Order: sequence, then structure tokens, then C-alpha cells
Amino acid sequence: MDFEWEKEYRDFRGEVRSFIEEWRTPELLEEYARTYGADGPELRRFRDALGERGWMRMCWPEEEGGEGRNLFYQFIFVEEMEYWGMPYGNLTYTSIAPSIQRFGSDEQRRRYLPGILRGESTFALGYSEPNAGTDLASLRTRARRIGDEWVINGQKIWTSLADVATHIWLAARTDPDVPKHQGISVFIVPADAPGLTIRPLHAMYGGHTNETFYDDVRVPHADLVGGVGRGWPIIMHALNHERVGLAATGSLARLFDQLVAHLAERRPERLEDPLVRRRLADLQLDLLEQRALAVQNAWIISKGGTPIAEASMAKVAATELRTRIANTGMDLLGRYGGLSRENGELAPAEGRMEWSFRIAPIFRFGGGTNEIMRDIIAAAGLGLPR
Amino acid sequence: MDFEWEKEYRDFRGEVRSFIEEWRTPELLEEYARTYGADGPELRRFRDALGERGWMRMCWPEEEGGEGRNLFYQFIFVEEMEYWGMPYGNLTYTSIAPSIQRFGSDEQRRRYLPGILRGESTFALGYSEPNAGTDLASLRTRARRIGDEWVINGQKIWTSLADVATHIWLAARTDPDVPKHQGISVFIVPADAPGLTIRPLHAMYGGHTNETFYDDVRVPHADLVGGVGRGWPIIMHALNHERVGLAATGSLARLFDQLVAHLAERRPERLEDPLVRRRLADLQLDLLEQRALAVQNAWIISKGGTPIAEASMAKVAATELRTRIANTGMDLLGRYGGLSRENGELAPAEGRMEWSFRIAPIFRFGGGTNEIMRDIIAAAGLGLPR
Amino acid sequence: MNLDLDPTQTLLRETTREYLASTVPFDRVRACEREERWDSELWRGLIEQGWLGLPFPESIGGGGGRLTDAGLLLEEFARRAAVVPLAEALVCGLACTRSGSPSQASAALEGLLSGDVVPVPAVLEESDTWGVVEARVEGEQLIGEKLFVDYGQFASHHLVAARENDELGLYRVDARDDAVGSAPLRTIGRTPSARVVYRDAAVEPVGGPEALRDLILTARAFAAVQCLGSAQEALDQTVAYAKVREQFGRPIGTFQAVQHHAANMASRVASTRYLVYEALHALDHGAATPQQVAFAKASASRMVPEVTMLAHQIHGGNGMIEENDLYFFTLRGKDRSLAWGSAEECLEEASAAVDAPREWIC
Amino acid sequence: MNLDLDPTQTLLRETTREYLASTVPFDRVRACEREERWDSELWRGLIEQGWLGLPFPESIGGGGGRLTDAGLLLEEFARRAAVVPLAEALVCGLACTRSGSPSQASAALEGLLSGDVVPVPAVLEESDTWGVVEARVEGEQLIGEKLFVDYGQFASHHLVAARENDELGLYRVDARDDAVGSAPLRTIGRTPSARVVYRDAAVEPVGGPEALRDLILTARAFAAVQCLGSAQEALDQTVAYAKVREQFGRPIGTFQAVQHHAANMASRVASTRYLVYEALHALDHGAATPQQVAFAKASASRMVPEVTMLAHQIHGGNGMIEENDLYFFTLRGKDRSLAWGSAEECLEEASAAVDAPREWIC
Repeated sequence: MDFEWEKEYRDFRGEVRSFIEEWRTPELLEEYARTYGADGPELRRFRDALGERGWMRMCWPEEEGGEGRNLFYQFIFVEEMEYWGMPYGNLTYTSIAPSIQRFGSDEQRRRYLPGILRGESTFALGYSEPNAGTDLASLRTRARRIGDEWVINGQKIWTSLADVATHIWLAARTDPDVPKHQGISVFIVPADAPGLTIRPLHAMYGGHTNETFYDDVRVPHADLVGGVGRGWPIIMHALNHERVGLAATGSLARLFDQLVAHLAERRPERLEDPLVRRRLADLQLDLLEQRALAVQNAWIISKGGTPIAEASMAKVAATELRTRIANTGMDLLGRYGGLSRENGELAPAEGRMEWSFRIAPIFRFGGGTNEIMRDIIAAAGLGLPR
Repeated sequence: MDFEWEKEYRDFRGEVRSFIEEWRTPELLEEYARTYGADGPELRRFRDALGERGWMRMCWPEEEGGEGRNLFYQFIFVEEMEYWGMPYGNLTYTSIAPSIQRFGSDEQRRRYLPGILRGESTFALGYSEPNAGTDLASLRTRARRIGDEWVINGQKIWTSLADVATHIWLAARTDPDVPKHQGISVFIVPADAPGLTIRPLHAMYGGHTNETFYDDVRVPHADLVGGVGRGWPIIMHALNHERVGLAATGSLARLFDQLVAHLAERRPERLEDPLVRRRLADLQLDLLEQRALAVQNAWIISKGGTPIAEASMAKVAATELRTRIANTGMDLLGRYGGLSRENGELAPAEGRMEWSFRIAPIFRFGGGTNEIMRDIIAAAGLGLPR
Repeated sequence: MNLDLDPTQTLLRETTREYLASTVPFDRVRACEREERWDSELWRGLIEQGWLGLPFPESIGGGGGRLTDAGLLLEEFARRAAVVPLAEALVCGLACTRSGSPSQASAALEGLLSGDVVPVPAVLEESDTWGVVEARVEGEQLIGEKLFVDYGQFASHHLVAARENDELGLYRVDARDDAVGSAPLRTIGRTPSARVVYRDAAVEPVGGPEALRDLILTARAFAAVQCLGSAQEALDQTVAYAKVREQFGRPIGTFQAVQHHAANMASRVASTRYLVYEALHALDHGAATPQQVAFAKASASRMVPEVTMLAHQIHGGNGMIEENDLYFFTLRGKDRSLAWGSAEECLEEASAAVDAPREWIC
Repeated sequence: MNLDLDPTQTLLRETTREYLASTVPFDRVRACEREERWDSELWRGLIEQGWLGLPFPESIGGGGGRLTDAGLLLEEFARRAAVVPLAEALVCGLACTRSGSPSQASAALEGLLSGDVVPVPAVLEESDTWGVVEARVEGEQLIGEKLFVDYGQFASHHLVAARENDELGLYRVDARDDAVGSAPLRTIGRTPSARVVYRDAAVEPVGGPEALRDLILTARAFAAVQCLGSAQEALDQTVAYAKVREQFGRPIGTFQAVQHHAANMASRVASTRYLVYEALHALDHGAATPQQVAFAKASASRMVPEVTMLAHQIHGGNGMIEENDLYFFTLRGKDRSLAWGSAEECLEEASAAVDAPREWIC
């Protein structure tokens, strides 16, 4: 047992932090906040620099252009990027690229991976439907094969970033006559495909997500990923990756530190209040406990394992803690706590607490509801019967 | 809407309190604690006095020897008795007597009610079995009719006080061939019936409960209550009464007040600590919230209604709060918090916090588990589908 | 003891609910949010209905009702996410009619009922602390700055907490005066709020420190009932949703985890409901202690985010988009949970008397 | 970074577990509780196994192990509810060997390993506050009274916190001396504890304020790992029970509510496990801050009653009777959660540094 990070990890963290210090400009952050990470010249410049470092693919196998590094590097990278609120990548890197590597054809790897690495190709996830959310396997968007093409009809929801992405990573039903998990396939659909309509849905946390409508959208067979009817394991693989991301402590720690920094700077007398300090200590212990689960999760991945219960534990802890920090943080800030970013200087911590409260719910049901996560902990982790 | 207790209720509370002041002697409390409320000369004297007042039956209908008073009187009575830790009666009064009134034959009413009122007859509940706890309807203790008698065989658990009671209120299966809820009957079994064996089970909260074994125990048909196969509604009726009792705020408020009084007297510097005060305020609000549910519940009963969801809410809140007060209370008392009554003066609040922690779990699953209670709130209170 | 509504209260609740349901579609609330304005049309309707007079004595032309009745009204308005300063105007009206002579009182009420006067309180300043008041009155003129003046930019008058010769008091200011400058604040509740500067604004004294304490107490109880309304509506919408939303081939309301979330929501709401109306009732009878009101508000303030978070958990993605109505209650609820004392603040306040003899088991 | 046990650690855990399972039936624990005594027989076995030497340097005849290894040992002992002063003797042994010369250190260790010396710490007094020490040493004699001296009445020696010329220090006292009088305390954990009076008892100085601080820190970490052991065992017993106990015609572990309770228990245990061993590891490397240890203990202290209460909820009535083994862990867990700093105490302590720069995202 050893809880200390080895020198190479510490050095790497330092390296990442120096890079962040260099690139964390007000312009970049402003563009990131404004576009919700979609796109823009600052973001592109930053992603190019990131691409040059090779950090996005350092944990990929060497034969895929990576360095085959231990996944702890990825953990440290994500933790730092999230802590500093940097646009370090998105689902395209963390979820789609590994899926293409693992399940894609040689041609798909050749066609899509370089674009992803250059930041030119970005993907939106086309999974959920109005009546298939947590019960994703009941999705009804239909793909029918006609010759060498697939013709897609249906409706998706929560296709976030579809309006700015280049592609959609779409799950559709290719066979309605087999058990529902076996009839699903994954397609790569260009976001500008004829017949694809994107309608924005405004969200209570600002910005928007999208509904997407497929009306005879045509996709060549070469863009079906991993074989007909083989979509479910691909989706699960990607969702597991997402879960690891949702459980990262970086942005939670940041939120906490911003609260403390604001109090120290603007409300020092409040920070001296033993009740406030005690509330902060409660939250800090919550953070330590959550990070314990996140590191444990990363440890298993770094050994080449697939954490199931551990990933769920970290996800539940992280997402419930996010709510708690935001809610308690607002309370400690009093009525200032309710001021959003638009109030400028007056808003504590750039309105982060207020915004976090508004976005917090999504993490608790997104990426697998916390109820399903607990079911998984009970089943996979403890062996309780179904 | 009116939240104030009318004068007659306030007067009654005063009356009860004066009575308690008179009777709350160290001797009585000692005997109560030692015998766990089972029996003893002090207890008998006290119960006689209680019987004279008529408070045990004041809410019974006039034709049953009661005064037909509003059930709020009962609520106030229970609240005060529990607050002051008085042996105000037990299941025999609160649950069995009303059941005999409601479901018993004329003969049963004549035979058992006077003895109950005089405190001479006491009942233990023979419901649970090793494999029928929460799923009580699966009980397997069997009663077979032979002539004018029923012959009973089986095993019960949690027959608390069976060793000191005069009777057992027994649920047994009289017909194994009908749906399980329809094949159960209730019997009144003398505790000294031949073939009945009582074995103590020591409990982690001190004292003991019992296992009871029925080996060809014979009961006349006249002691079957409410008709053959009509046991289930009788049990449910009694359990509902029990739930109301479990949800009373009196003993919770007492526990809280004892904590505060101890701190004020022996640890005044700790009581001045803003963190301790804040913890106490949290608990006090919890108490107010729980009592809100208890009063709401009583209000419905006093109108002649049958609270279902409301009773469950009050039960869940009361039992979880009991754990919280005991646990937090111990923490606020530091290592003194872990000292049991046997340590005499050194034990804070006569070791009540420590004892409450040990007994607290039983309330959460007893009288219907809190999980079932929440199911009931969802179904009966909110109309969610099964 | 009577925990049911009186027939007149039931009628009040029903008519309010029906009126709001038919005249305030949620899209009108959305429009107010988008345009950062109040719902002046609804205010006119409210005036027409005569609801504003409800909690005032009949002797001065009021409805003879009580704060409990005002609470019922406010709860319904909160359940409709209405964008009007009903709570604010009522606490000001109560402050103005309670102090001063009967004729002054009926004049004040008349202004309110005619719709000419829309008064809101202005108490908090930069420090966000109730006791810290820097605004001062000298020679009948007010100098100072107030924050979190809800609906301040749309009000006709502000009732300002200020010091005169070191004594705290409440002063009435015409908000349309040039000496009054306001800038909007964007709060999580998305209802109007303002930062207001008073530069030698003419004032009319309304009351002393007692009047201010009284106003804060009433406003706190009203904010509590608004939290309750948000939570109740979130609960009802969630239960309705859990009954019809299907996943895995069955309504999600059949899953035990969802059932238990809903049961917990319902229990939390039921507890708070009792404590909040009990506090209003005690205020009606002059029997409320500051601690009681603090506990009621703390109950409401800590309850509402718990309930709305569970509501979101059951709604899933559908609850996050602004086409759905749930978000009103999440955001308003949290806003009102902070207003007039957060749970932290109220519990700290209540903790001062935590070892005092309790009244509630009498 | 390596969160798995080393092979030697795995071996240590397995052999300890097997040894305890085969030599300490739970009924022996019950007998100790009933007779209010310690398990001296197990202590002899422990001496024979050489486990006591584990965390001491090889240079003085120890096992060269670390506190993390001692933690594994303690966790297993906690999971078996063993009634021996293992944690107590180890913290005393560590204090005695760390101060003093190498030859004094090996002499101290020798006494421990031979079984002749069973030392326990005596720190708290009537005030139940770490900083308040009234016991004093004058002319090599100790006067004072100590409370909560765990296993005090069965120990051969006490390591007593006392003041000499106003300076805090640790002093070794022969507990069999007539000048030492002890009376048993009945604690919720049902393991022996005592109130001890020292009337001019002869002392041997062991160390100064640093040594005392060090002892408290180690004892706190050990108590945390004991909480963890109780919780882990309660969890494992509960999961096993939920798999076989049937109600409504199916294992209760198939109910979502039960599954979620169990999942919550497992998550709480996993978090604490990490923090507790991380703290032990940091202590091993001289890198532990008092705040880190306080957080680890707070985590363990607040976790264990949560976990055991859920364990009882799932066990129902069967968990309440003393024929079942669950109660050991409920009661011991709570006892250890109070020992060496409750969650309240540790969190208050940790809150002092809550705005200091954090180490843990380095």
C-alpha cells in the first residue's frame, strides 16, 4: 500500500499546471463561458497547443499513436484541467475517440481519429430519446438498410452541442425483432446531413441543449461502428468512460476553494465565524471522501481493470456533493449567494455557486441515474440478487 | 385553521402534569427501569391510580365504559406520560383493549376489559415468527380446530413481556389453503397454558424479549377473536394504533431536554460553544418538524379519520430522529456520552443517551419498517402506482 | 386546534388558484423573466380582486383577514411563480397601517388598494447583515444604499430601514423621486431585484425599531410560505410525472427508490407546512416569538432545495429545460430560501434561545 | 501510488483473520463482556504470534513493519470484537521506543514482547478535553485522576499525561502499585475502561509535549481503523444476511430500498477506508498533519454509526438480540467513534485550518 504519488506523477502534475498557467487567459475563459466550450478561435488555439503536448492521447496504446501511459496520468490531467476550469477536451476526446479506437474499423480510425486529435472533428451524443432516457435500450429511432446505405428516422433529445459539432454519434435501432439490447447499432452521422433538424432546448443552467429530428437521413454502411446490432456494448463502454469523468474531484475542489477564497477576500469576518468554518470543514471532509473514491476508481483503471461498483460510488458521491457544495455555499454567502454571473463584481466567485446550483441536478441523473448507480453497487459490488 | 390548544386541552394537560408530579417517585422509576415496565408493587399502585382517573378509557365510547372524549386528550396524555418517562400503560391498553372493544365478542369484552382496566390482565403480542417479520402474513404457527378447541403448534419470536404477561394475543394460521391474508385468526392464550414454552432472548438495549414455542397448546373456541380467518384486519388495526404511539414526540423531547439540562448543569462552557448550540438548534427544529407530523396525525384521528400516510410520516420522522438525537447527543457529550446508567452520577442524563442509541434501531424497523412506511406514504398518500 | 382550512379559507384558496390558473399561463412568467420585468397586468387583476386588503382590519377598510389568509394567497402565488411584489407590498402596508393614527392607516391602505402605491421594503445593505444599517436620515432626507430591494425598480415607494440620530427606523420614500437611483440585480429567482441609491431623498417616518423588527418578522414568515408554495408545486408536478412517465416498461413511480424520494419530499413539505402556518397564526395572535419564526423559516429554507433536488432527480432531463415548469420552483424556492434569512442564519439566530424553556409542549 | 495490499500485508491480514476466526469464537467475547474482563488468553496468543512487535523498527528487535500494518492487524481485531488492549499497548510502546536511547527503546520493546508489560495510555481527565491536564508530577511522584483509561484496570503500566513544572509530558507508572487505584467504567463498547486515581505514584518520564501529541495522533488513527473494522464487519454481515433472509417470498436483498441502503453503507466504508489508511501511511512517512488525522478520524467516527444503523435496519429484530453478532460492531463502533476525538471534536479541530492551502491536490 502506498498513498503517495510517485515523482513522475508529481512532475507531470507540475507540467500540466505550468501549461495551464500559460494558457489560462481571460480571453480563453470568456470564450469558453460564452460558447459553452463549443468553439471559437481561442479555444482552437488552446486545443492545438494541447494537441501538440500529446496529453489527449498519452494513455492510448502506442500502436494508436499514443504513449501507452498509465491511466493515472489521465486522472491527474483531468483533475487539474477541471480544477482550473479549462476546456480540456470533451466527450469527443474522452469517450468517442477511445470508442473508435476500440470498436471502429481501420477505415474509421484513419478517417476520424486525426481530425479529432486536430480538434477539427467534434461529436455530439445522439443517445436519449423522449421516451428512452434511463431506459436507453428502449430507443426507437430506426435505421433501415437500403443497399449500401442506412436510412434513419426518429427523434433524439439531449443532443447537446449538436448545433456546433461536426458529427453525431448516433444510436439507432437496426433490428426491432430481436431482444432490445441486441437490435441497436451506432452510426457516425455528419451534423449537416440532409434530413437532420436541430432544435435548441433552453436549459435552466444557461445555454441550451438540442432536440434532433431524423427524417430519412442517409448514412453509408461504412459509418456504422462495430457491426450491426453491436451498439449496446459500445454505448456502455462510452458511458463508463463518462462516469469516470463525472466523478472527478477537480471541479468540486475548485468550487470549494472559490467559496473559501471569496470569503477570505470579501467577508473575512464571516470566515472567522466558527459556524462557517465548521460548515466548510464538513464540506472539505466530504471532498476528501469523494476524492478517495475517485482515486480508488482511477487506481483500478490504471491496473487495467474495469471498475464497476467503484465507478458508481465515485459518481454518486461526486454528484451529490456538487449539490451540497452549491447549496451550502449559497447559504453561507447569504443573499449574495443568489447573484448570478451577470451581476459582475457583486456576484461572489463569479456567480459560480449560483450557477452550480442550477446545473447540479443534471449530474445526479445524467450518465446513469444515481438510483441505477446504487443498484449497480449493490449488484456488482456486493453481489445482492436482482 | 387554529394552532392553539383550546382551554379544555390545556387544562387537561395541567391535570395530567399535576398527577405526574405527584406520582413520579424515584421508587416508581427505579422499579420501572428494573422490570422494563412489566410489573411490581409501585407500578401496580400507580396503575390503580391511573385507572381511577379513567384516563386510560376516556376516549373509549360511553357504551364501553369510556367518556367518548376526543382523541386529542389521548394524544396529550401520551405526550406527557412519555415526556416524563412514566409507565402510562402499554400495548395492552393502547392496542389490545381497543381491539377487543372493536372486534371482540360480548363475552370477550366482559371477560377481559375489566381486568385490563384494573391492570390485572396484561397481554404480550404473539405476531412475529423467525421467518415472518415484516412479511407477517406469511406466519406459519398453526391452529387446528378439534371440537370446541383450537390446538396450536408453532414458534413465535419477539413475544416481549410474555414471561410476565397474563395473556398472549396470538396470531395463528387457521386455514393454510386460502390466500395468506385470509387464513389467519387471532386468539387469546393464557400465558401459563400447558404446552407453551417461553425462552428469553437478551437484547442489546438491555432486558430481554422472548421466543415462545407452542406445542399442542389448547384454546377454547370462545377465545378466538373476531371470527375464523378474520385475524388480518385485527392485526392491522392494532399495528396502526401502535404506529401512532411510536410517533409520539414526548420521549424525544425529553431526551433532548435531558441533553440540554445536563450540559447546562455539568458542562456550561460546552453549552456556550456556538457549535454545540447550533447542533442543538438543528435537533430542536427536527423535533418541531416531527411534532408537526404527530399533531397532524392526531388531528385526523380526532376527527374520526384514519391517517395512513400521515401516520407513516410521523413514524418515520420520530424513529429516525430518535437515532439522530441519541447519536448527536453522545457526540456532544464526548466520551461521557458512552457511559451507561450503571456508572451512576458519572453517566450524563442517567445514561439515557447511551441507552437510546442502543434501543433506537428497534423503532425504525419495528411497528412496520420505515421502508414499508415510505411505500405507504407513496401509495396511500401520493397515489403512486404499486 | 383545527388544522383544516375554514370554509372561507378553502374558498380563498380555490378562487385564487383558479384565477391564477386561468389568467397567468406559465409562458407569461417566462416573458417576465426574459424581459426582466414584473407582471403589472397581474397586479392590476390582484387590485381588482381586492386581495391586497385581505390581512388588514375591517376598521380601516381591509378584508379583516389574517396573516394566515395572506399566507394562503402567497402560497398560491408562489405555486404559479407569479412575478408580483405581493409579499413585499403586504409587509409594507402592514407596517404603515400598524403605526400611525387610524386615519393615517386608512389613507395608507387606500393608496395600496387603489393600486397607486406599490411599496416594497429596503432593508439590507452591502454587509448583508440585518443589524448593520448605514443608511441615515438627516433633516427628513435619506442618504444611503440598499441591496436586494426586491421589485425595487418597479415599486412606487420604498420602506427603508435607516438611522436617525442613531435610532433605527422605517422611512417611506417615493421611489420615483430623482434622488432615488436603482440598478437591477439578477438573482437566481429571476424575479426583479435592485440595488438602490438614495441621495438626499425626501422621507416620511413610518415607525421605529419595533416597526422594523416587526416588518422583518412578517417578511420572514411570508418568505417561508413562498418556499412552501414552491416545494408543494414541485412535489405535485413530480408525483404527477412519476405516474405517467414510463421507463423499463412501467411508470417510474413504481420503483421503490422513486417512491421513497417522493415520500421524503411529501414528509418534508408536510412538516414545514405546519410550522409555517403555525408561525403565521401565532403572528396573528401576537403570540409569535422571533425564535418561532426563525425556526419556521429555517424549516422552509432547508426543505425547499431538498425537495426540488429530488423533484429534478425524478424528472431527469425533462426537468432541466425551460419548456418544463419545474425550474421556476427550484430557482424561486432557493431565492426565497435565502431571502429574509437563510437556514444557516435562522438556525444560528434560533440557537440563542436553544436552552430557554420551551413553549411547545405547554 | 498503490492501493492494493503488498503480498506481506495480504498474508498478515489472512493469517490474522484465520487465527482470530479459529481461536476467538464470538461467545468468548460475550463471556468477557459478561464478566467485565479482558481476553488475557488472546493476549498470550498475540504475544506468541509476535504481532505486537510489528510496527517497531528491526533495529530494536521489532518486526520492521509500519503503522499501516498495525492498522491491518487492528482492523482484523476490531472485526472479531477482540477484547484486548492492542491499540493501547502499541501506542504506548511506540511512545516509549521513540523517545529515549536505543538501548532504552529495545528494553521497552522487550518488555512488551515478553508479555510482562501491558501498557495503556491515560490522558483524559474529568473535563474530557485534551488540553486540560491537571495531573502533576512533583519529585518523581504523580498525583491526579484520569478517566476513560481503556483497559486501565488490567494493564501493568499506564502512560500518563501530566504536568511537571507546567510542562506537559508522558510518564510511565506501574499500575500494580498501591498508589494507583482504579474503578471500572461501563462504556457502550462493553470493553474494560477505568477511572484511575494516582496518589503519589512513582513515575518514570517518557517524553515531553511532543511525545504526548504524537501519542494522541497515533491513538486517534488507530481508533479510526477500529471504527472501520466495526463498519466493515457490520457491512459484510448485513450483505450476507440480505442475500439469504427472505420476506414476501424473495431475498430482502432484492428490494431496491435494501439495495440502496447496502450501497450507501459500502460507499461510506470505502471512503473511510482510503482516508484512514492514507493517514496511517502519512504517519509512517512523517508526513501526516494533525488536520489529516482529524479528518480521517472524523470520517470514521461519523461513518460507523450510519453504517451500523443501516445494518440494523436491514437485520430487523434479529440484529437486536445478543445471540446475533451484529451488536458488537454497533456498540464497539460507537465507542471507538467517541474515543480519541468524536466527529464533532475532530471536525472542529480540522476547521481551524480549513482556509489554509490544501496539500491534497498537489
